[in-house]
Amino acid sequence: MEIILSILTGLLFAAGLFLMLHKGMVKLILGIMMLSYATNLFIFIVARITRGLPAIIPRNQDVLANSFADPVSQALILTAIVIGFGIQAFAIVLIKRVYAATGTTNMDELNKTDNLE
Amino acid sequence: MRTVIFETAIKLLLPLFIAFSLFLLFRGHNSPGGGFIGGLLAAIGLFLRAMVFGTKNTIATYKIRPIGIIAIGLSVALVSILIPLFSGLPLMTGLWFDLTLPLIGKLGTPLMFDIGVYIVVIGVVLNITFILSNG
Amino acid sequence: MLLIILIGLIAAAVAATIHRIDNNRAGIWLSILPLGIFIWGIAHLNSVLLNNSIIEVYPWVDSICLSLTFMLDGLSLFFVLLVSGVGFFIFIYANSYLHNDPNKGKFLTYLSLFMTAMLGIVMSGNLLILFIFWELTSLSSYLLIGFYSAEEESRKSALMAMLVTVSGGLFMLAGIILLGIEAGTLELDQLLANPTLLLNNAKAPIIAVLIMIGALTKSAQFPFHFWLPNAMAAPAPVSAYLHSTTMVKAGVFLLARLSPVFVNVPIWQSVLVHIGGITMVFGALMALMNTDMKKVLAYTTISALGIMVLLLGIGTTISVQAAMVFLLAHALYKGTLFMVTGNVDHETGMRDLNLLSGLGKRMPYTFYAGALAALSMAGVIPFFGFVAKEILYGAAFDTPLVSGIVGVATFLTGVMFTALAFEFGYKIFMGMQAETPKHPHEAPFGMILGPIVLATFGLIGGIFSEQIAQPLLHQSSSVILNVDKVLQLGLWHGFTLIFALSLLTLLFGYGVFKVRQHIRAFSTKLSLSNLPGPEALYFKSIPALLQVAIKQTMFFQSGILRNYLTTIVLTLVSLIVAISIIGGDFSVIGLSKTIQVKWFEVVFIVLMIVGVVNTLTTTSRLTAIVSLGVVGYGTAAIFLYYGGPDVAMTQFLIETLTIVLFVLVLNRLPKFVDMDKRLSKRIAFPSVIFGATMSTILLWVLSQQMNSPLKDYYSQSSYLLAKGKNVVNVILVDFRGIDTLGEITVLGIAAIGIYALLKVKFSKS
Amino acid sequence: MQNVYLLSVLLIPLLTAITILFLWGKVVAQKIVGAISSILYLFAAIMLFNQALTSGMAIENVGNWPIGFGIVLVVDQLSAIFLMLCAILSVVAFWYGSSFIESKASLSIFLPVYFFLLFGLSGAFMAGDIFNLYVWFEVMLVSSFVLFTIGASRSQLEASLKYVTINVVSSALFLIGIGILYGLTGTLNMAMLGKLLPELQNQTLATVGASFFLISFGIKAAIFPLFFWLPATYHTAPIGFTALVVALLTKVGIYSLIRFFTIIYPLQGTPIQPILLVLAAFTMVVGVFGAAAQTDFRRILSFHIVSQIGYMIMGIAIYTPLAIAGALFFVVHNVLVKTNLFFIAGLVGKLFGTYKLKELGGIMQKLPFVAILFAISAFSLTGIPPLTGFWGKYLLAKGGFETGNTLITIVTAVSLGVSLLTLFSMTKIWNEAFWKPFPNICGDLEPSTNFRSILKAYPGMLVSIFVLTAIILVISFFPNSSIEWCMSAAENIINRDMYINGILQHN
Repeated sequence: MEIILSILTGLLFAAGLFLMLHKGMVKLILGIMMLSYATNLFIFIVARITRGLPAIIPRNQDVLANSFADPVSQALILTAIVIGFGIQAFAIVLIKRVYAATGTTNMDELNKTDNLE
Repeated sequence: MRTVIFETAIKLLLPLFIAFSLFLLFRGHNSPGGGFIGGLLAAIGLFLRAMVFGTKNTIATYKIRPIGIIAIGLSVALVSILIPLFSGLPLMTGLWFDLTLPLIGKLGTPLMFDIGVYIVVIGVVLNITFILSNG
Repeated sequence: MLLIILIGLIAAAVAATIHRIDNNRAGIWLSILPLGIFIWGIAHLNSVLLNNSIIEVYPWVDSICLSLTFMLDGLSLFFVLLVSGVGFFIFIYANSYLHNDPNKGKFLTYLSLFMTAMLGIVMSGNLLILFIFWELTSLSSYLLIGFYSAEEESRKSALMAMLVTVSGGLFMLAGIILLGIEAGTLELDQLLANPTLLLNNAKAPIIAVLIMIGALTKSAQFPFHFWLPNAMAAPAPVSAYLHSTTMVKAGVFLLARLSPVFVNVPIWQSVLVHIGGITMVFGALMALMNTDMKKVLAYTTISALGIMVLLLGIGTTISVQAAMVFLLAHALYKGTLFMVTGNVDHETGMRDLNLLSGLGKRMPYTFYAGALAALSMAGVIPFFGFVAKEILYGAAFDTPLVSGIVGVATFLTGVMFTALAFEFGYKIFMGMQAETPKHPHEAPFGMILGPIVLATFGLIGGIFSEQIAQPLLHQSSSVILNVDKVLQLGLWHGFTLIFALSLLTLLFGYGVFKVRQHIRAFSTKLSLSNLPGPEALYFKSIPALLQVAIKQTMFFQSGILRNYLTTIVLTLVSLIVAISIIGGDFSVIGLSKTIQVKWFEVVFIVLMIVGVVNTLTTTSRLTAIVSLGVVGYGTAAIFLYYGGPDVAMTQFLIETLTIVLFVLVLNRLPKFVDMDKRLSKRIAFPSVIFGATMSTILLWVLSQQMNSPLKDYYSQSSYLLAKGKNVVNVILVDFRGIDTLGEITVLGIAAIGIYALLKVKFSKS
Repeated sequence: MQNVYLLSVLLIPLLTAITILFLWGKVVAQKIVGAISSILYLFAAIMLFNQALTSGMAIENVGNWPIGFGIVLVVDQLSAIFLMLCAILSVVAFWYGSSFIESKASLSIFLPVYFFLLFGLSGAFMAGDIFNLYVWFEVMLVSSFVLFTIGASRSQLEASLKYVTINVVSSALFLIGIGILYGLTGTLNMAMLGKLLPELQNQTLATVGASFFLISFGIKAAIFPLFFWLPATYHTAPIGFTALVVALLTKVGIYSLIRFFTIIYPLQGTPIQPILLVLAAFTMVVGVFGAAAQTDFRRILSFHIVSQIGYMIMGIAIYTPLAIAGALFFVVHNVLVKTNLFFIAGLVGKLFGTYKLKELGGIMQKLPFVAILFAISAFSLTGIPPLTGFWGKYLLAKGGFETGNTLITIVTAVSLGVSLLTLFSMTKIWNEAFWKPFPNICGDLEPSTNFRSILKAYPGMLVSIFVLTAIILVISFFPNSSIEWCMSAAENIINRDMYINGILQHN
């Protein structure tokens, strides 16, 4: 299963980058989102997955004994998801403003600030 | 969108949303849930109300100013992590009262911190959605 | 000596203020400074002549073992007197020269700064300190050459001088640093006391060459000479001071200063002799070809500097002594001639040797000074120039090196100098008075004082050379040679071969003066001056450099986000590949406890893949978003399935919210930018490589052993110590709560940012 | 009792930001709060600096969990230097910004976000945990996104979109790197990682993990070939908003590189070391060529940042105490000087309404004091002795030549050569904007301003430029203590055991 999931993660990375390399701004955002799925999955899997219980201590016990999922990676992913959301929301609004200001959604046309005069 | 059915439904649903979000917040320490998830749910509830009644109305009714909510949430979280300093303990050391309330569970600074998270999330989501849906 | 430097800096700082208070006499007030320093120098003469060098040490940057060391020995004192003595007259001269210039204050600031820096160079007791002042002279020279900054010519010349000298300085810095590493010290007294420090050191030749490049650029030696004629864009006092008598001699000073250290390095001598010799002849020839008085003087200066470098390179007792004597003689007559040229330019508005004549009547004092200086330059008895020429010829014909050639070359140079001396001392002042843009008058007192005194000194110094010049020059050459050999100056050494040569020089010189127009015409015919040289190289290389810069910038800074992202990804991938190959350890421990695949998992993952593919290929925006949602929810499901309910819930809610946001924004955007088949093919490559790399790394890491102490600790203490059973939540609000604080801050800032983007109406500023 | 100064440095910015949010709309009150707390912040940072210097590392074990299981905040000498720099900058940038920005709407966004940014910076410089560092990075980045877009002009928006995207990618790579390290060692604490990572069986894999950090931090620090976001972005937003970002963002990247490649993954002898050296050389050269090609005041300065980053990277890659000290000194020098140059550019832009060299001129005649201020910083940047740049250059060159290693010697020689080109492009600004007469292109009249009217209109801008210049001059002429601090910090960081044991044996 790890192999399949690893390949899936790689696929998500590839797809994310593919979308970001496109011309369209919307695709860019979609790519950013895809990239964040891929990253989260990567961290989730790299911390070793178990087909086991969540890291929640059962009602009548004080410690976790059996095999359980790694809570650390989950906490990291949670933080990363939320931060990612903040940035994605900002980016989504930003493309709205960029479109309003430039009249285009084609990333290739946004090269004014880099060009030599 | 603004029909009587929706309005009534929302009026009934909103308290439920809030109650459930609070439930998720408080149980978060022991079961899936927590401030973030709770906050999101509450915000979605308020957002639905705003979709039906309009954002201006909602802001007026509940005296909501999203940026203010964010500030409140952040200060709650900040205060919760500062409290242990007064006992000479490091920043953010968890301090607990020795009593357990029904539904809410144990009271302590980590819970207060989670409440701060809850409030910030509400503020943030409302801020974004209100602005966007307002155009 | 630190005090002198500090006073100098203060003088520079207040020069503008003095000018504001008393704009007529600011230069005269400031001339007190060099005068004081000159007197200070004379006061120390006796003790220095007794071979006592004075050393002052002030702690400065202890952490790198650098102290502010000053040293006053024969060589330093010689230069101190030269710099301050000439400086005194220059300040007075400049005061009149820039009489009504509103920027005189600025000029005097730069000039004081320069003088201080120059004194710093000659008094430094540590090579790094010397380097600091060295660069300051380049800087002040830049400001002074560009003084008429409204003119493009000035700005260009200033830049050229700065670039050439500073690049030389960089080589020198490298040399100094290496010297410090190899010799273990940069203190001059230690370096000079142990001439064997660099003996047999493999790096010694490199160090020697590096330091020489610094000195040779400063002293305008071939092929770095071209900045000096261009530097003539500066006002006349600058040319007289920096570009003939002092700053350009800093290189000569440095070579002299370090001679004892490098005397055992073979490359030192041969480089100096060759470069000096070439420069000497070349400079004199170029001088003969030009007619702009300042240019001519600049080239003769180059030639004279070449002579000094050559003499130092020869390195025999007499040649080093000759270098010092010639240096003094040159400073006296060349400073005068530059000021004379300044007067002529100032009063007539032109300075073409071909056109000027007959100014003697109108400008008698200037004529007097010019004639005296020219006589010294030609080496006529009993001027100091004659004394210098005698010893110069003596040294040149006495050298075992490349015997003959050096002597002949020196003789030829002497002949050309004499010819030019006729131009300056005779041609422009005698005969018919020429038409000039301005009606010539005698220059004001301030502008004739300096030339007259210096020129007269050239005469007195010649007659009484034994009494006046000999002791100090003897002492300074002894410092360079590290031995105490008697220097004997005098006018009369009997009818020797050298004396005959001196007379021949005058004769031939007059001959060349007579036929100079033919020589110039001949050179024009050959278009000698248009030959490709280092100057042309400089002028070609700057636009070429800019071209490269522009091409490179356009290449890297394309403005296309795609290129940027591709660069990042490909850099990452190639780095990883390179590292893996270099590291070469592909060991795999094996996936422990691999999870068996179940059929519904496969179905599920296939569903996600369909979602991915659909997102990539669809032309409808909504479909793309929904497909992406499928992938997102799929990810949430994976989290849930493998024991992460909190992550799953969060992912689920966030996914929903993002889609809502998207929809709110999207209806205001135009349609998708059309899919471009060729583009898709092009971007597929980096994408696939990236994905493959990530999969491989993930599997590679998974194949290793892992034991997480964190996981164990949290499972034990989450409830008992942190009172929570949901370990993930406990981590978020307690164990790693600071992360969460940062996380909600990010959310808050993003919210403010969105508010700012959409709600705030900014006034156009 | 906990470490008051450490906590103050961390929390004052957050507290201020929240207070300013509560005062939403009351700009004057917000400004006063900001001014007071930036001074307090500076004071706390000075005390903390002093503490780190005299009594060793300051450690705050957040949450009071055993080391490695919670998050520690650590201020060692390296952090202290950066925090101190950050504090000095935060004060002047605050004065500058609040005097520069005249629109009330802009100010009400600028003020809170400015302190959030400061919060992120403080946290980043004291994080003792690799994931925590990521979080602070994000706080900082989101703040910078907002600051870059205030005003929402076309070029700002255009540049920001790319800037955001590239940073998202960089953050993703950072996260992946964290994932790999966690997957290999099971810990996130820097000291523990530093202990476990070199003991790992498969060093190649550890290096692969490190390369993610190299790229991610490299993007932040703008090293070759990952620098392009910087020259595309820095010149778009008004300098008043972004001064602090411009000054410190790349330096956080440098800080992280130093921290990572000494404590966590010691660079010495690894395959990354020569790679980094070569990248450093390219960064210097490409950056300075970029600057030579530009004709806009701020763009030249932006490209210079890239070039100067190369020097710092070179210092890290040489990996001797002297070279790292040189890199640190270079950071100090560069932050002060570059910020001052940007400040001056901002002032010139404000007065003349343009940054294009073609349209500028005559400042030397008109405003000689601006010319002097510019000259001091510009010549310092080019390394004219004895200004700060010279000391940095000297330390680096000496550190490089001392090793005797061929590659290092070549790169060091390149670094000296680059300073000539730096000089070339600074004199370009000097020639065009200061020496050249005012061009009168569009019939614009030369703005008639003098010292007094500027002081009246923009006191904060002028004062901050003067203060920075004064600091630069003090460090130039009395470099001893600064160099000493940098050397001591470099020694400490290279002797990684001190850091690692200091933390692992805390309490």
